Amino acid sequence: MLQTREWSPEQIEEKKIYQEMGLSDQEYDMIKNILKRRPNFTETGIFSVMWSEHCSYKTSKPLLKKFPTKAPNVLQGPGEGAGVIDIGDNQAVVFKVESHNHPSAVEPYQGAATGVGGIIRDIFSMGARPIVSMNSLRFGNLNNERTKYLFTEVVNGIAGYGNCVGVPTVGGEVQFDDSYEENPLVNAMSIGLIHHDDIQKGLAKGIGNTILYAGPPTGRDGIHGATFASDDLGEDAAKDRPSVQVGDPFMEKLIIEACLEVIHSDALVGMQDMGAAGLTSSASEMASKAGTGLEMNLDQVPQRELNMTAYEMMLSESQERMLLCVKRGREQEIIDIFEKYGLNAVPVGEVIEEKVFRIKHLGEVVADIPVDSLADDAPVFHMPSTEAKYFQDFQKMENTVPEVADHKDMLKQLLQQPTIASKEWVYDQYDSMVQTNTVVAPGSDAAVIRIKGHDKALAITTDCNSRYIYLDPETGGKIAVAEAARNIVCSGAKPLGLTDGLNFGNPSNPEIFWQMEKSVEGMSAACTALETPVISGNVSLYNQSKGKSIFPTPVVGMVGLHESLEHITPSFFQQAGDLVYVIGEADAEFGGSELQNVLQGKYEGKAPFIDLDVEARRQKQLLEAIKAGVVVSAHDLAEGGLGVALAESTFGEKGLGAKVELTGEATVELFSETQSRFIVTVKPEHKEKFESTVEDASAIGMVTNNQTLQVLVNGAEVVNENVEELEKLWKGAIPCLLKSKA
Amino acid sequence: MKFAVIVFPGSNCDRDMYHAAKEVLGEEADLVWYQNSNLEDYDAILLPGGFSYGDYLRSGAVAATSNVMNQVREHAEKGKPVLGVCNGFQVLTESGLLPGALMRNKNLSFMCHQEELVVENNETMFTTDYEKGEIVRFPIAHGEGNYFCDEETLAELKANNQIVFTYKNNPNGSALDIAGIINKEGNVLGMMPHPERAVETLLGSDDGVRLFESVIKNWRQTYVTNA
Amino acid sequence: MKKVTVYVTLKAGVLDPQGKAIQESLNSLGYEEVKDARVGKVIELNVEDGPDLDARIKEMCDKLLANPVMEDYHFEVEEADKA
Amino acid sequence: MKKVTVYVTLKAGVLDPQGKAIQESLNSLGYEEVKDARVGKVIELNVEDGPDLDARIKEMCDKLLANPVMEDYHFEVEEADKA
Ligand SMILES: Nc1ncnc2c1ncn2[C@@H]1O[C@H](COP(=O)(O)OP(=O)(O)O)[C@@H](O)[C@H]1O
Ligand SMILES: [Mg+2]
Repeated sequence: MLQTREWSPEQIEEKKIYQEMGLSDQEYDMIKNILKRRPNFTETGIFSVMWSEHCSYKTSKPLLKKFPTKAPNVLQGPGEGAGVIDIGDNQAVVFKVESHNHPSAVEPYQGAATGVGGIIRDIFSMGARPIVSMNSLRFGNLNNERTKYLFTEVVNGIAGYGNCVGVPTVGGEVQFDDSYEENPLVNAMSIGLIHHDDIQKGLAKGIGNTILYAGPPTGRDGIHGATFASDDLGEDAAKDRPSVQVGDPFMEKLIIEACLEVIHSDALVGMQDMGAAGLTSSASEMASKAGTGLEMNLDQVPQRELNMTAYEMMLSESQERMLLCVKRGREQEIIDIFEKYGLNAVPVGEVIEEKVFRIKHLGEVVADIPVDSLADDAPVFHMPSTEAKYFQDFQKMENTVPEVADHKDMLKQLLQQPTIASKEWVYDQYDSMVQTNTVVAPGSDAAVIRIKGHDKALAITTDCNSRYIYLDPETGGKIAVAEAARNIVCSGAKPLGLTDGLNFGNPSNPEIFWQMEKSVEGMSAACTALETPVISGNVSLYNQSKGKSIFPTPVVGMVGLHESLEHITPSFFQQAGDLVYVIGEADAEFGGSELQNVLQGKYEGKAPFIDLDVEARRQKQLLEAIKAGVVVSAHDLAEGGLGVALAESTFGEKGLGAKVELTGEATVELFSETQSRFIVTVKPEHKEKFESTVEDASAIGMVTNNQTLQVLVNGAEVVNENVEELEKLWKGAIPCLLKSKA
Repeated sequence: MKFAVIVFPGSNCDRDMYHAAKEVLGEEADLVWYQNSNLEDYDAILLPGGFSYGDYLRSGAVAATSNVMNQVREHAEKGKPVLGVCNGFQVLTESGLLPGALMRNKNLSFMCHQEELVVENNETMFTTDYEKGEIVRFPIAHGEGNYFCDEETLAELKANNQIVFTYKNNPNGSALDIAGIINKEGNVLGMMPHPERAVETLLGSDDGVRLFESVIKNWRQTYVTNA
Repeated sequence: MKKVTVYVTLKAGVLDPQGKAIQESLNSLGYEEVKDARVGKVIELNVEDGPDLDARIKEMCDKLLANPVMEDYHFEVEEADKA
Repeated sequence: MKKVTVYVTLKAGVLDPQGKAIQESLNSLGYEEVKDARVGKVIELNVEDGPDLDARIKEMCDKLLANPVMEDYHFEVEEADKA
């Protein structure tokens, strides 16, 4: 257990106290070199959090450089609180994803809640009004009692916080696999809307300017949360418990409104939220980015608890706090705005020329550190990478067709797999409509949000099939980006760019680092092919428990633009008589498929193949057809293949069905997870126009009004099921699993 | 007609209400911060949804004690329209302007989706544009919408025709499927479903438009035509 | 300084879905002996002593801390130090 | 039958936004004497008596009624009739 007693600089070295804070011997020596003396207790703490993976990206930085980050419409790439992309009319979208995995494993409600709060702060600290929240979740098998608890509480936490702050949660994804049993993933994404002129940066510029602390007082919350997030989640995670931070969404709502008022004052120079590593990271980063230094007096910092030490104040992760740089002499204007909302804002320091981070407390200098050594100049490590042994074995396996006795029974079984089943139980708990912009609510491929006052809308999705990435990180990485773009395109929007949440195991394991490297390479290739730059992201490592790593899970959060509201396209069938097309053909590809999971209870073999040129071409042609007004509905094929996608397309309140005739091998046709495929419906009168626009489309049947899904393969009927029955199984699966007792 | 949308700390449907009144209905509207406000110039008061004071203690409880509610009470006593939606309804019951209380949903979860409502009383100033018995679709989004009151009050609500909207498929356990009630005088309406979220077909329903139009028409008839 | 503990409970007859959920969970965890559960709030206040303390606390409860439509309350006052 | 009253309160140092809102609201209603408020839960159980009653209640608290990460608890047992 971490000692909060203050060791002397000598003791810190002798007893290697720095190791308990997460610093290696090598890093400690680097610190001594930088300071030209031994660091004291507070300084050691400051270095330990700033040099944690969470803040410094010390092992992932070399990989992040591989992402394409530039495009003419990118106004702000990685490096600020969030990335910014132009959407015309002097408007832009601001977005980023952030993980809160380890806090959620320990206290799922507060972990998830504060994850949502944290990422929303990143968005409004850029000056943008948060307009949408999304999330990407991973849990173990839903038969497990602990998993049920984690799942229920994480969803509660997201709802509890998100609903209260008044930002609609319009979508996300949930996947269930054993590898996440003790280490759930909770990635939250926030999207904001901004006018170009309002874009703020987290800069502490202008020598003599004042640093203001705004928000609730500092308590001993989450101390060492940042290094905690960069450590193995050991058996004894429980002892870290008292460090759990508690979120106050009501406070956040007030801070949002106050900050969005503050950005219109020209007394404001820069603003940043206090996220991981609290006051330490926000203050040192604001100075480092601006090329200045910063001096703070902790006696001025509002404190919730008695006798807090400098170490505690610098490392506290109390939530809902902001740091502002304000023109000297004009502090009161800003303070008044916060006061209107009943919030405290107090001067705690000033910008100095000397590029140091100097902290005073009770009349003494308690930290004096060259500021760049905490931020830009933090050490970077190039980790060894080795192709995973399991991957070599999987690559030697042949693609075979599994034995399926009864296709209609298998379809029913697949529809009830929690990863495929309806997530209504989850999203019904989220206020998905507040702000009255939600055109397509959760439950479709991508959510769609209109922009008031303009003939345009945004499409948003999060995706990542980590099973493929586990089997083949490079191919899986390509698929993750491609799948996100497919969802955007199906909704009728053009993909603009993405944010990534890289969730992996322990990077000092060369096979894990190889997974990271390959998946980033795969993602980068897909970003280039699909013209979707990476504008922000987050890295979460050491996701493992009992020595077993999670599936590599680089979550993709993508945003697209509908150039007209007319382009918004539903994912469900709309009308009887419409022609059903499938774009792309199926091959026998079952590695990492849901069918493999059902039949074998494990994932092995090759991931589905993906050709990025084919992917790009099909997406482009489909979007062209949508814009030409000849597509009624579009849905991408994902887990469970064509069979599941067809069933899903018939669901909804319209009382429709479909009759489809396929040729080939029934199991392959119905359940293979071959990539780059779509189901599209088209009015008969648009048949020719559609077929001439989309090269790889084949007509497979028709939408009917008999509430029956009928599938023939080579003339023989393999499925003939009542749609309502199927929908009931699909909708009931998760509530049923949650109710059942182990 | 001039609407005041009261903004409490933590209100979050205030802009939606404003958008409905101002941009969709084309009437005058202001967002009025709960402090130092003067409601005298307004014709109707809208109490929006959200989580005033974080819904801490009980939803609506803290907002109900704020000074602006005294002005709302005075406004109501003059017979002018007051509409409380979701958290606004909770504020109205907590402040005693409407009877009963809103408890946690029966299944203990927040829920957000479209619900079908039955218009039980189309003779209020908020509902004259609807047919009696008509089914309308409004979104709900609440964790505490389970209407409760004692038997006596319930009997009174029925006797006075104060139940304005009921749920067709009661989602939250409300007594008598109640989704919205009005005061005896007929000018203070509280409802859990969100009419302001149902004013554009693009977003799924425009059944809420007629609620606002009813108020506007009835107000014009009383104060403009007769003036 | 006084420590005031206010107990706010649902009136008899008012349904308590949360209590019921707790009872069911306990039963299903094997605690079959639990026949009923009701959930209430306990609000601990630190209050500066003064005249009419009890009367003022009662006012606070009536005005804010409890909702008479569905809740009952009672409170205890003790020396803060004793806590 | 026993009546068991379980008191669940937030651990010292854990932020209590609800308590803070209550304190501020009481202050602004004129009850300036209220210096602090913290909110907890009280759970009343009707439990059939049996051996190890205390130990079983403790188990229930650890497993379900209190969240050991953030909350402390204590409980009292009395005859149900006395209640
Ligand atoms: N995987 C990634 N891909 C691209 N950019 C990233 C990635 N991870 C982090 N970044 C960028 O690095 C910067 C710092 O991120 P981070 O430290 O997570 O922000 P914060 O301080 O707000 O938590 C951000 O601009 C973020 O977008
Ligand atoms: Mg940030």
